[in-house]
Amino acid sequence: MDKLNVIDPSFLTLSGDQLALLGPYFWMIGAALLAMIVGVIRFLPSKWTVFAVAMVGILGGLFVSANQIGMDRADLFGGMMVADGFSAFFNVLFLGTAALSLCASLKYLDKEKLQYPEYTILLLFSTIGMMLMASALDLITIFIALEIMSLSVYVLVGFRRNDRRSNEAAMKYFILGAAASAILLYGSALLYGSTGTFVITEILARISAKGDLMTPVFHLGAWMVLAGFLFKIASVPFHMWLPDVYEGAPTPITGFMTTGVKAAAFAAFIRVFVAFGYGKDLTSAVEGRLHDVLWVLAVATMFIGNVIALTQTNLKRMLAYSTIAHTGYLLVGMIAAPHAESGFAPVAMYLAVYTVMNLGAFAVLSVLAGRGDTGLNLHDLSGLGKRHPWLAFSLAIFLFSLAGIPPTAGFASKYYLLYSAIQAKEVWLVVLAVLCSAIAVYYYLRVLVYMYMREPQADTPSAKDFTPAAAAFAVAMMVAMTLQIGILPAKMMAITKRVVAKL
Amino acid sequence: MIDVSPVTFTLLAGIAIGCALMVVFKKNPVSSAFSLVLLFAAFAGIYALLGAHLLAALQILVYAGAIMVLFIFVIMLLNADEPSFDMGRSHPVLRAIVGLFCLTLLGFFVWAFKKSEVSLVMPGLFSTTAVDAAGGNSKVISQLMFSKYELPFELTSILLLAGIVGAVAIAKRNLTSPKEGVK
Amino acid sequence: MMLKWIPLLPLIGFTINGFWYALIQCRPGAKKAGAGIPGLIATTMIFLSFLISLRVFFYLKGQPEDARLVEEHLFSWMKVGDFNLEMALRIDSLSTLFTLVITGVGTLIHLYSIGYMGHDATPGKFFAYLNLFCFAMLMLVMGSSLPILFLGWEGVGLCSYLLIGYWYQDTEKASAGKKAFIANRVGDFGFILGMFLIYTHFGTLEFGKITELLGKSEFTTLLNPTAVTATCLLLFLGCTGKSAQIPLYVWLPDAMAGPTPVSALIHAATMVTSGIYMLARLNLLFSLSHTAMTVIAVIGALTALLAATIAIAQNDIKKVLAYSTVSQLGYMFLACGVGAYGAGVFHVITHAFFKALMFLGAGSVIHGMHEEQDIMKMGGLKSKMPVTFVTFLVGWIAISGIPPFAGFFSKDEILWNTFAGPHASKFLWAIGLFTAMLTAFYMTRMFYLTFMGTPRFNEAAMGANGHGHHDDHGHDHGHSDDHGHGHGPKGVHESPALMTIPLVVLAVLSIVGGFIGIPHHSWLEHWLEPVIPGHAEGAFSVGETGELVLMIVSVLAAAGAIAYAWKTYTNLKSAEARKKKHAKLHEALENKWYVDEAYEATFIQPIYELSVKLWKGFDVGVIDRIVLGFGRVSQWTGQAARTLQTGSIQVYAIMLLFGLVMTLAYLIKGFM
Amino acid sequence: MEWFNSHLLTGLTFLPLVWAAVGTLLPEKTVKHWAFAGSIVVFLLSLKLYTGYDPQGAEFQFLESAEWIPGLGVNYSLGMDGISMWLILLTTFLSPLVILSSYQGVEDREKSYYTLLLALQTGMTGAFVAMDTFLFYVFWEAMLIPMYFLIGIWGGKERIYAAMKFFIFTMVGSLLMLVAIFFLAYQHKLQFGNFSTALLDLYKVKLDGAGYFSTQGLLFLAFALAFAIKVPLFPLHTWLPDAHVQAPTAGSVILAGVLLKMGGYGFIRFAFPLFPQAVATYQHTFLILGSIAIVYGAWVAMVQPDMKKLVAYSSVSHMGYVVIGLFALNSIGATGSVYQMLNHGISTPALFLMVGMLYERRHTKEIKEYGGITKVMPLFAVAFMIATLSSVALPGTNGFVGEFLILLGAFKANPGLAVLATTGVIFGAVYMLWMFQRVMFGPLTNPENKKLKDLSLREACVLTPLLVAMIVMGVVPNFFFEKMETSVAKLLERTGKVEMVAQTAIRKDGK
Amino acid sequence: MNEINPGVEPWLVQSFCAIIFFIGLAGVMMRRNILVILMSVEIMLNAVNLSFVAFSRQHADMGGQMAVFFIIVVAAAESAVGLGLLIAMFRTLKTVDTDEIRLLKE
Repeated sequence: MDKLNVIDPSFLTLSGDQLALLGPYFWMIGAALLAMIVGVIRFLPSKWTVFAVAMVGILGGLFVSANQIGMDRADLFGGMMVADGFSAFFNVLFLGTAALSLCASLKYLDKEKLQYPEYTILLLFSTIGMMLMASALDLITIFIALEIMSLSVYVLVGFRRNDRRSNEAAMKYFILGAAASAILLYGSALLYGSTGTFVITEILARISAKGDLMTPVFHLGAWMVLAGFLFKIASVPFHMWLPDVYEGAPTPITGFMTTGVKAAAFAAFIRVFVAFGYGKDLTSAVEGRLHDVLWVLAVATMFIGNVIALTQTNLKRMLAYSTIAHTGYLLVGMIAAPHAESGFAPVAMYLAVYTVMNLGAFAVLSVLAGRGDTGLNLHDLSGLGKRHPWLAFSLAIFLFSLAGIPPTAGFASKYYLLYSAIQAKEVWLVVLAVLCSAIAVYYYLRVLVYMYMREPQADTPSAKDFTPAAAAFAVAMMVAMTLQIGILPAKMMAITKRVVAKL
Repeated sequence: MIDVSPVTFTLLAGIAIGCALMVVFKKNPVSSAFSLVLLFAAFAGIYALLGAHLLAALQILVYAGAIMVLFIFVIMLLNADEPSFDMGRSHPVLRAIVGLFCLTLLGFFVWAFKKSEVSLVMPGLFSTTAVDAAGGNSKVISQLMFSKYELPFELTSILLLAGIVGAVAIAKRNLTSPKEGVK
Repeated sequence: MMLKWIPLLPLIGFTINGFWYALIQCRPGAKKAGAGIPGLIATTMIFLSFLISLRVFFYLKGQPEDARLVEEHLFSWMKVGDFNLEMALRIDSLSTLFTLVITGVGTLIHLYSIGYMGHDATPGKFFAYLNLFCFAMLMLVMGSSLPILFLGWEGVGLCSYLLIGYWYQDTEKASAGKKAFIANRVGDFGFILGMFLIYTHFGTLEFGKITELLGKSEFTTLLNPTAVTATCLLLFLGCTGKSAQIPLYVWLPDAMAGPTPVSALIHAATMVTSGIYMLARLNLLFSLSHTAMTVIAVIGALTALLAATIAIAQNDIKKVLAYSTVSQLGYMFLACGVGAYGAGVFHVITHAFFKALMFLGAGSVIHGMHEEQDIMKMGGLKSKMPVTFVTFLVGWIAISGIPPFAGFFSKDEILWNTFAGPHASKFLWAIGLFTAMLTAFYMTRMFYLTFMGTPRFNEAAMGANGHGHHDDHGHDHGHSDDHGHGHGPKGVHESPALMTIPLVVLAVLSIVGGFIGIPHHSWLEHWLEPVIPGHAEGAFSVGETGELVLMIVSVLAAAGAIAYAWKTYTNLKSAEARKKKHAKLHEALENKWYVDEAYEATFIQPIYELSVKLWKGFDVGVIDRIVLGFGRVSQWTGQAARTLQTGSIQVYAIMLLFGLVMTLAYLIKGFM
Repeated sequence: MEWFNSHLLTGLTFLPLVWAAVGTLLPEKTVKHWAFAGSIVVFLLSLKLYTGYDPQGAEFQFLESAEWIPGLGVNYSLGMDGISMWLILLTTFLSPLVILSSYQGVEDREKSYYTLLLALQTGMTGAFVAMDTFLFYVFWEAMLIPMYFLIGIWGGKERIYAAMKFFIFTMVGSLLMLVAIFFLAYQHKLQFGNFSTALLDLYKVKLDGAGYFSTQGLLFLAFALAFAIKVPLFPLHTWLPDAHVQAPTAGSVILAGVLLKMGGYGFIRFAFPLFPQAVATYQHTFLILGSIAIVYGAWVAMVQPDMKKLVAYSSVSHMGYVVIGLFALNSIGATGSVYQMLNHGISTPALFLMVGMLYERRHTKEIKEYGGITKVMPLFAVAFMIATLSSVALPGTNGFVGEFLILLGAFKANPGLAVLATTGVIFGAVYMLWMFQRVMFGPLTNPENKKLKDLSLREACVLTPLLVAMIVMGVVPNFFFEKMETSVAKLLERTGKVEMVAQTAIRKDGK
Repeated sequence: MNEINPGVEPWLVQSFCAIIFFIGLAGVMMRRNILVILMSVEIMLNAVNLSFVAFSRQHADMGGQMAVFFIIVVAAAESAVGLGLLIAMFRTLKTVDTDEIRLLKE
């Protein structure tokens, strides 16, 4: 037998163009490394230097990514990674999330006495992981990216190290996350076993070419991978960890998780979903069943998330359950996507919008939270409209958006999503979705009731607290975007449509 | 049909299963840890049997060497002698449910493996003989690592960095904030 | 023509007085004004209106018979698709009589009111209402279509409501107004449905076109008889409301709570006769339904009888007159029911004269007696109030049916038609005759108790008494202020000239009014022929001799009743004894046969209670509970689902495993 | 001028919002004057709609259109016909009065209050001019937010419950409508090749309409649920009494004056032409519900101890007329309904304003607290009387014209139910007059009432336009019909029902 | 593949992996001691690794072995972080029993 030519030169050389495509990653990795260095230099005020370095990296990456949104697809590293509009879009999303979370964190960390460079560095690392998740096309790379993100986030969740709740949350997240990773990984192994490759485009190509590759093992593998993602996006019944973790995590990190982590998981989910040929009529018998399963999960997720959120009195926990409900809506979009003209665009748009509004809401909560993440119960918000008119106004906008009431972004995106489901002939799914969102209205509005329609109570902080500039900036940005996308959603729809066109 | 010795395989597999069960069912975490070491070793043997020599070595080095040491270290750090440390297993009902579910799932898997057997065979370039001819398992892996698998390889470095920073940030007794000095 | 000015002038009067009241008089601290100026404005307006009406009447008279019709189109009211409703006025030989009565009697009553309301606090309001009433009433009779008639119909109802409750601070009076309005509304319910039926079958609501269609036998034969009967009965339901017939008459006696001129104008002379006007107006339609005619006649007769019986036992002078009005209205409907529309209209006119006269006379008595209305506390007023006495005497004779006073002719016409007309019924005639006797009886009773015999009041206490009564209304709104402070003698006295002149005029009319309808030479019947076709010769089953006999019978009956009553009440003690002897009957009569109570128990109370049940039981108890139930179920589900969230990692992991098992099991089935 | 006309509707819709935005920069105490000035400006601008609208011209006028969300086939297209014109005028007419009426009653957070009022006006106007179903839905929902806050912040004791109930009732109803809109847009794509939510496009979509639960039937129900809740139609009316009672005066006025009209407007503009067969199928269902609403509303109103609640239930009754008029499916009934919407938008606000004025003086709405008020507030009594008469539909006032036409129309469609509905005429008088009597008549016994002041000049200015409108609308309804009649006819034509107007005429011809 | 060495059926190898994997999974779910849970996670990862290697051998493809290489790295980092978290938690909660860390619930 001939000597194996294992070294393909094309893998080793990256052209200048290809390097340029990796720009955002370089910015971020550079920033993370630099932050690690400046963070330990004793005579520098690490709070500001690390923040500055991180922001430079993020904004640099953001700028580069934003310019890449319109570009064509380019395969890198032999198809293990791709640089296309989709990844650029999500990169913008993640980098924006990171930037705004950092802004919201600045004061929060002072308040919690957690002002350590590690926080920022881990945030950067997890952002890198997210970015890679959105651009990886290979099951192993996706797994590694997922782990980069997860490991950093595990630590961030437990970052209030002296707080029992934070520790508990981190531990729970870690154990269940590790188990889910293992499940996902086993799924990858089975897929590899049945198709002989990790590269998801290649998997699609092979099963398209040779239908009998879709053995039971393949489907088991596919489902295990999907289940791994369903865990990450917290679909019922894989959602149990989420409320505890979100409640225990530092508030800015909760915001970061509800948006960034979730969007990253969805980005990878979409990539993988496409790769399994779902909706392409390759395996009608199983596909029908897969559809049924997702259908039931979507409905259960929307319903459970909303009804439990109804009973919550802690704002963070309530928003955690609402996150689950929103996952349900996104699943509706996933089910519909292959059959709708707009494809995954509504899902991408919903994720972007959800990121904006939820991040905004958590930014407000970060400002409001007392030491030790206290003061986030509903009655603590009594009379907020008088104490903090602008914060209350912003929170109101975000909540309206979350509830899907015009003219906010949440409305436009939710109905873009449901519209695609109608096209996929999922009328009853849509009906159930809107009924669930009617339930949701109640608990979102209840927050407004406390903010505007009740007088401050004796034990609520009465003084007009100072709102830190960075957080104020973050909130203002989010409000502006929520309204802008809500009133003129066409541009966002066009962008998302373009970025999902060549998945 | 994988042309390895069924006797050896069965032996090693038996040891592995036994150890795995020991890990899960032994009350004392120290016993679990030692069973785990044995399990790793058995796995290393199976890797070698399957021709993955480099992995067999790594298995011993990383798992049995590094990870297990870490575990033992932590056990000692946490004062494993305390009686509270043997907290045992969860509620019997939960256990029964878990057992049932796991057996069901196992049934699905075995059934699927059996059913999918035929189409699993798919010839690749890297047969054992070809790999040996190309300079052995380790060399081929090294070459692949820096060519085709360069991206994940680089990513693992980021992962390790993140892991280091994370582990330090979370486990270190006192974090240092340069400006505020040692806490 | 200047038809539009007939209703418009009172409307202008209303506007002037209304704004004067609203903008000046009711401002706090405004100077108390007398009734002179507003009264003068209002009277002038209605008088001018009367003059125009006269002019129109003579114009019509000058025209050939079949051209006695003036129409004036004002503007288009509602135009929707093919449904076009013109705001147009129309005067023909029927309505011209009504306009004359309304404006004529109206003028007199306006004049009278200046005196009667002389010391009222808000005369502007009073005269505004009065003018508004005249406007509405004129619209009613001049409207060229049913909706315009209805506009007036409801308009007079409104004014009646406002004027009955004029002294609103007395809850009972305010309630009486409301009762009137609502009873009328029940009637209007029928009226509206009747209109709809007419529209669906005739395609128009205009009198001209309806009459034209009804004149064509090829059209009338096609009409569904049931529908015609339904239409007629529904419209008649409207009449029973407005004209106080069974079952809706109950409001009229209560309506006496209003100022007496109002009772005279609205509740005797004009408004309550609008039902007759409508029947006469649509006589061609009603004549198509024998059933409806029978119902109308029977109801009319029964109402006449019932009201007359109640009137016997009433002690309030105005109540007696009110029941008498109801009774006389019953007569009119009886007339219409037997097809004698002309006789009905004739009685409307004569009744307007003598009943207005009697009401005004009663008003004068009340005025003179310082708000005393109980006839048992009067007596012997003959000498104290000579003018009132004489004029009242005329009214009494007229209503009792003694020739040659007006009431005799019209009443006799009705009885004759009932006995011998084309729809004759001997039974109804008997009722009518009996009612005539009762009428003569209770009128004599009232007359005697009021004017004859010896005074049963303490004249010295009168001023104080009046004053005390007056307090009930509050100082500002006392309608006939204490004369002690103002003018005239303390105690019982004759009313001022402003009040007596109308009495005299009406008395004269009550004497001569009957001559427009002398049997066989009836100018009225002839005049009305374009609207109400006369009976063909030989329609009557009894000849002229019979007619004369009947006439004598009824005169004798009336005279007998008068004599009996006179004799009874000359000796008050024996009357009392007689009353005791029939205590139960008397009690029932005094309580108006308990009709109000029966209505209360059968309609008002059940509906009220049902409504409370609907509100508390259905709205809050069922609908809201269902709605909130959805919320509650969601909450419960949430609470239930929450309990799974135990905080234990194991449970979370098991849920994960559970999800895997279930989904995989389902997926695996796809291969089997 | 051309440019002006083609942007007038946008201007009318968004000017209040922009005006309010500028107003937030002003000092707290001057905002009310600013808001009042703004509403007057908008009203004057809206008069141009009246002069510019030609009933003989195109069905929809003042059209403007721009691409908005091409992904959903949604355009920003506005337009107006005779029906919407009057409803817009009603909105712009009520707005200054509402603002003026709040001058004294609102002292807490004035700036937010007037901002929300103006924002609400934008939502309402937008809903009336939207020519795109999706755009309509956006305005429809956006309207809820200001109203929610108005009730929830400035409302009475149970304001939070009422605000929540209002919001969720309306929201739940409308969500299914949105699904139906999307479904229609998708059907348009299947039939014509492109997504479109434009109303005129959707009119063309053909759907299976046989039976109660056909495609049309279900879609119609989805729309009808939204509109029936808004109207509100029995038995979906229970949010209304709560919302009305708890809302501040201005909220009640707007709610009764304009928001309820959205339901009727939605029926005639959307549900009818889109689902003609389903409408015919469900005609009698809705006639029955409407008739029940009339009687039920009147009965329940009768026994209310609270003035506002009484007026609220009277709204249920009055809006029941609107429903039966619409579902009579003939031009008399439909025109009457549209007219009744305007009437109700004049007379009920007047009643609410007056209850509000009493409330400002006495801080109670309990009927039993009052009595004999006429003595101290004669002018007020006059105004109250006129509004009451309008409410009981006395001929000569606006109420009569509407009710007469509606009942006539309904009588042609279903005489039996029309009889039931006509009993509302009786009960309407009962509850209104009874309340009037208990509040205005009788002896002035309550000492607290003895010092009440009569209408101030400001209050008189608020009420006078409404009272004048009641009379004018009762006497010269043709002034209004002229501009709306053709529009109603055209919409009915789309429902495919050619009505038989003059049966006798036909019969005569046949003869 | 010859007479003396009949070889092993691939599905048997895979079933063996599955057995180990589910034992690990059961360990995660049954044990209350977090340390043992972490060990069970390692067992699961090892099972996956073996599966990869077996598939790699079967397909004559090096991809599986490469994956194992990376997974080992991930496992190492993961256990480092996991143990770090465990220590931090033990510092505040003074326990490693899952039944006792239930502050966050419902």
